[in-house]
Amino acid sequence: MSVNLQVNIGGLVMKNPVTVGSGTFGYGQEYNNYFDVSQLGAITVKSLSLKPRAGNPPPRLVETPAGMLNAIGLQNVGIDAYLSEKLPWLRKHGCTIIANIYGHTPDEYGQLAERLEREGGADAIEANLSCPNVHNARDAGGCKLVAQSPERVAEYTRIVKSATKLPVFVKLSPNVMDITQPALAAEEAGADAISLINTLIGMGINPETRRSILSNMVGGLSGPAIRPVAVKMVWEAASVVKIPIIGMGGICTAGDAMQFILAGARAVAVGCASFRQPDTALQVVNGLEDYCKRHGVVDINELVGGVLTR
Amino acid sequence: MSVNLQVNIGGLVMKNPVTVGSGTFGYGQEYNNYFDVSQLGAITVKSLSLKPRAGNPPPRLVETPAGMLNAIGLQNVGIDAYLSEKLPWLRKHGCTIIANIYGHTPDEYGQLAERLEREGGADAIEANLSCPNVHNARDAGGCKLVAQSPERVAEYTRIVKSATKLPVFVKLSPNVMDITQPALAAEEAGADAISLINTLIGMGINPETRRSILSNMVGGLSGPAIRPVAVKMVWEAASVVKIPIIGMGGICTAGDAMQFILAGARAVAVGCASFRQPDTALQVVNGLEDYCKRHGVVDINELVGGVLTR
Amino acid sequence: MPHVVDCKITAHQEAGRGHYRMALRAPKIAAEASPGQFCMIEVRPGYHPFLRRPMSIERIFADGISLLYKVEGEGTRLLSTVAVGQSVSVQGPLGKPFPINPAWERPILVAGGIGVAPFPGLAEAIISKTGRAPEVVIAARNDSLILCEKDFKRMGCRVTLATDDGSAGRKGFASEALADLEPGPGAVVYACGPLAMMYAVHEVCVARGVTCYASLEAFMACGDGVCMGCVIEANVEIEAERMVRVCADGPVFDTTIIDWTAQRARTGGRS
Amino acid sequence: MPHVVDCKITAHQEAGRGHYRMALRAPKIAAEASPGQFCMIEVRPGYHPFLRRPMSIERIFADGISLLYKVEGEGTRLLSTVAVGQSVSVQGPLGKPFPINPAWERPILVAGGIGVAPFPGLAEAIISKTGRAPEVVIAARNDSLILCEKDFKRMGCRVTLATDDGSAGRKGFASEALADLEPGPGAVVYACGPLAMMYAVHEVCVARGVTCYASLEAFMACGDGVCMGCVIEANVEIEAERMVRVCADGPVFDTTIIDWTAQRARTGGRS
Ligand SMILES: Cc1cc2nc3c(=O)[nH]c(=O)nc-3n(C[C@H](O)[C@H](O)[C@H](O)COP(=O)(O)OP(=O)(O)OC[C@H]3O[C@@H](n4cnc5c(N)ncnc54)[C@H](O)[C@@H]3O)c2cc1C
Ligand SMILES: Cc1cc2nc3c(=O)[nH]c(=O)nc-3n(C[C@H](O)[C@H](O)[C@H](O)COP(=O)(O)OP(=O)(O)OC[C@H]3O[C@@H](n4cnc5c(N)ncnc54)[C@H](O)[C@@H]3O)c2cc1C
Ligand SMILES: Cc1cc2nc3c(=O)[nH]c(=O)nc-3n(C[C@H](O)[C@H](O)[C@H](O)COP(=O)(O)O)c2cc1C
Ligand SMILES: Cc1cc2nc3c(=O)[nH]c(=O)nc-3n(C[C@H](O)[C@H](O)[C@H](O)COP(=O)(O)O)c2cc1C
Ligand code: FES
Ligand code: FES
Repeated sequence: MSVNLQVNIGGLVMKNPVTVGSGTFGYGQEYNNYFDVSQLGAITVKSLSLKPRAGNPPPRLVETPAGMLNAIGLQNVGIDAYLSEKLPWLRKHGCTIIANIYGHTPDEYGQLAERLEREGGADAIEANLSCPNVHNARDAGGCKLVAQSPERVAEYTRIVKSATKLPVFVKLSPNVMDITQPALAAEEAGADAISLINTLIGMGINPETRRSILSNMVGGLSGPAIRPVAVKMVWEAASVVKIPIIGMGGICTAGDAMQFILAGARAVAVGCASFRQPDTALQVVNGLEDYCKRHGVVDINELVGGVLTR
Repeated sequence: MSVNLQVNIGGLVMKNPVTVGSGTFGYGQEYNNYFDVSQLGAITVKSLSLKPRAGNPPPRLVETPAGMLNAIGLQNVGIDAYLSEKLPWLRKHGCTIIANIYGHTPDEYGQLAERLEREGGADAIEANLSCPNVHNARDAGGCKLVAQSPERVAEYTRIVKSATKLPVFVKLSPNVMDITQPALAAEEAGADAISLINTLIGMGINPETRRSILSNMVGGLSGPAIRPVAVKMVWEAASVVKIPIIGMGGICTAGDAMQFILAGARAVAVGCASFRQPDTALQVVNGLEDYCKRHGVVDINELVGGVLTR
Repeated sequence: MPHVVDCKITAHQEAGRGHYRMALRAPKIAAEASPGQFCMIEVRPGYHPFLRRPMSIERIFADGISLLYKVEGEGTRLLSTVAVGQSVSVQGPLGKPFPINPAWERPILVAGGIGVAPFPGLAEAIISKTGRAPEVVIAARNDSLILCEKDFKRMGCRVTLATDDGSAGRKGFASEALADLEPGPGAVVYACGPLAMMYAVHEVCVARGVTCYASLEAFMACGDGVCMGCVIEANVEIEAERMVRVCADGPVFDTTIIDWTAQRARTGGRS
Repeated sequence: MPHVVDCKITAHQEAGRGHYRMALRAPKIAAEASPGQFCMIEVRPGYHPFLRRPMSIERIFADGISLLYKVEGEGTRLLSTVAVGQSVSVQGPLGKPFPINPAWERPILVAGGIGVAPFPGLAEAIISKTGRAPEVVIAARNDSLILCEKDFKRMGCRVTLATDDGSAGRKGFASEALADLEPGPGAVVYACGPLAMMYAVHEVCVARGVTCYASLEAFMACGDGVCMGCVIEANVEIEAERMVRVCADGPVFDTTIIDWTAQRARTGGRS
């Protein structure tokens, strides 16, 4: 039995529904030591900004039960170095590229998208409106994150959309009361897909030193710990939007990925699980194929949103 | 060296800062088989409603990485049976009682509080405005939970306050964008303390059956998985309110409890950790005393909110 | 009264493909346990898995208990890797035991698959309290999954086997094998196994006016009546009292109290 | 090129109070490893602990590697319970090795506490590549925490000891013992240990115009240059390039590139 794993995410054709979480896979090269990363549906690169960024001071990481907190602060090489140093490798290896972008202003997002399209730097754009580790987004509409304000989500989405013809994905935050509002705002403003979820905001204190473990005080919680929250947000968002959803949050196995797909995600991203096991995303691809075979499903698209109500 | 562990939570004197999460300790009796539960600072009983409640249909539980989802739906014996069957045991054993209450309307909260005071059923009232597993709270101010609307939080708090002279604690939900808003609303409406956090809303799907594992589709996520989120919410709330905070969410050890205390909680509650190890709360009491001795702290109140900024 | 005790594993062997028997040194628990009760086992220290796993007590000895379990998922798989000499944390005994009454003349135990787990101890207790060896029906998918047959025979029980494929005993269901035994007045049936099997056994018993006690399963968090997570629907008039806790009100129930329609709707008739 | 391999444990012993040496069958990793590189070890399968733990490669053999580690917290405690014959998942070799250059006439290794871990392999490599046995300074809190002394002596290294309490060798710090050796032109110092020690060693080297390589530590998630989690501040003009990754740009750094002021501010001068 042959299974179709190909999905179309708002115009981006992926040969299978598995990509990686921005910031958890670098620019693909390191993990190519462990497996051929071009086998993934797409590679989502670390958030790119106009200028290189140093990020937050250390410590930036702490392990938590079934997860981790990070406060990287979007350290990245910047768009120039990406285009000159990272992109050629990705292209040479035949990777489908989702370029995740981060700007200080809507205009910066527009510039990044425009430049990426012009220089062939991406097959789709993912606008990160939801990083909890950067201060300069704080004054966005009274909210700390752009993704916490549906109006701002719409504004940023429109600007990115008007800057590029590439498919535009909008990455939202779980740190909201009602995920359907920013999801609908993104859809109405023309987003081709939404990515769910970025990290939950959390904090860890070392009782012995009485200090917050992260220099930035708070950080983003990721990993299996947050998976139930992520599945629920995908399910809720899928009930209101028609555009595809890329689901993520704690995916470690194909079974985890299936939870997201059944909840309504058309693609999934493996995030920090790659840190523990670099080829997790490939294992998920293979596991999804097995799942379809075992269940007699010829096209994975049939399973999207297929959760049965009790 | 003798250490003072006594704390005053908005008028409720607790001999140590450790209570239990409502719904995770029954009415105290079962766990008295394992240790003398009157050693705890207080026992917070399962949410009480005016009438007994059957709760949601099964399945109601599922294990998740470092945590669990529940959709009990507040099954409880009701106030009458509590007063006649549960209270005498608690009183006989000298327990300090925080009675957690749940009503369909503000008026029901008021009735419950008034009745509990009149019949000596509690030493303090905790108003559960944040249970994610009951549908009838759905239409509360456009929000699904009362605790998601600062206005409703204020309204409910005022009614409970006017119904009783007992200390009134308001239990809030983490399923909000900004915890400082409901926290401030509760404080301004006269709450004597706030309890943070109730469960995060989550979902689990069984990929083999394609069904949501919980009959109620969604449930509340608890356990160590959510601890970083809980610590961060306590820290944020503590930065704006002056009333004491009872911190909870995944506490399993005294070290975990210290994270909450340093973040700003004056008392802590052990929740579903008791399911794994019934005497966890007592171990936390002992561990806090050890911690104070080890650090030369004579009064645990000195540590409240003592996290150092980097 | 239940205890939480670190118990040394004194024996641990495969007892059929994917099934294990574990003997534990647990004098305090043994002293208070009765057949039909269960324990909550910490399969591995730490937060993963997060919860204990419920396991029936198979047999009760002077200084300990034994468990008989099937590797079902990750928790039981991890449990199966713990070596003799190591310890596991055990909470128990919990729940209500099987009622035993010398006046019940013809006790019959009906087991499906791993549902046989609580019956060796039950048979021993019936023999010692009533002087009568119960009859035993053991049903399984095939002969390699028939457990404890020799144990029951050694106790003097008449054993009837049934398998789905006829590879041992009667081809067919436990309930059919039970019906063949023609239980009637004076008989009492104890059932444990998949839900569909217990329902079929219950129906046979109802038709023949025989009392039936079944040991039910549910996913459990506390195992101790506290969390309200393990409930099933019972035939209770008062709506608010319909949900009974498998851990504290059971796991053994008179089958007439169970709302079988609700159970079967939930599993779609599957076990 | 790093690999992820399930490696059988071929030896596992206590090597001093709370310290263990573990030998692993890992031909693929051994074939590519150089002293100063490290591995990421899965201390226990499952989600708790969630991340691998970085461990220096102590020695490199034809068919495997050894690790030398201290029980620091839960992860290393769990690792210490894994028995010979069982497997652990190992990712490596990772990071940049210690540079070795036959032109450097007087190599001196300075270890503090468990910081000695990468040095037995480094000493072996220096001997085989340069024909010269390095001098070694081993510092620890007290004599019972001095590790590997015999190993170095067996290789022909001159070993100097220093302890906080004088219970072995010189009473005092590693940096003082190093200064006593009067390193000068032609010397190269390799340092590994607590931050405060490495800083003091660095200062001795700067004062004497000696090149110093130190192996630094940071909490790591990926160990592979991907997550940007393990950075420290370097002396780099361009602000955006100040943060260097301990895992991929290190763990071995020329100490003059490290922004010691930032490191020391963070630890409050503590190690
Ligand atoms: C009172 C009681 C007594 C039991 N006695 C025994 C016994 O003596 N021997 C034995 O082998 N098993 C017994 N069980 C079932 C046993 O508890 C489950 O098989 C075990 O918890 C599965 O854990 P796991 O981690 O291996 O599987 P998981 O990975 O947790 O789950 C695997 C599958 O088993 C199901 N499952 C998980 N937990 C339970 C549960 N508590 N009840 C029913 N199904 C579950 C899951 O839904 C899933 O389909 C008993 C259950 C109860 C409630
Ligand atoms: C490149 C590198 C090589 C290392 N080589 C060795 C070695 O050969 N032998 C050895 O014993 N140790 C080595 N370490 C340190 C070792 O990784 C930590 O001791 C270990 O991760 C602690 O894990 P744990 O679960 O026991 O402690 P945890 O419970 O995680 O933490 C206990 C304490 O150790 C600190 N800690 C945790 N992880 C690290 C870390 N990655 N770096 C520094 N401190 C940490 C924590 O902040 C905490 O104070 C190395 C670290 C690095 C970065
Ligand atoms: C170390 C780390 C760095 C991350 N950096 C980014 C980033 O640069 N841009 C972004 O959109 N998301 C970033 N994320 C979020 C992930 O892409 C993902 O949304 C989140 O971690 C949830 O998935 P997971 O639980 O599977 O890791 C980062 C996550 C981690 C753990
Ligand atoms: C099974 C279960 C039942 C609960 N029932 C209630 C309840 O009736 N009322 C309430 O206010 N909170 C209830 N909670 C929430 C807990 O009191 C607590 O706020 C939450 O679980 C977080 O703490 P934890 O992670 O330590 O369990 C319940 C939690 C669980 C796990
Ligand atoms: S498992 Fe908690 S009440 Fe039964
Ligand atoms: S640990 Fe991930 S970049 Fe170093």
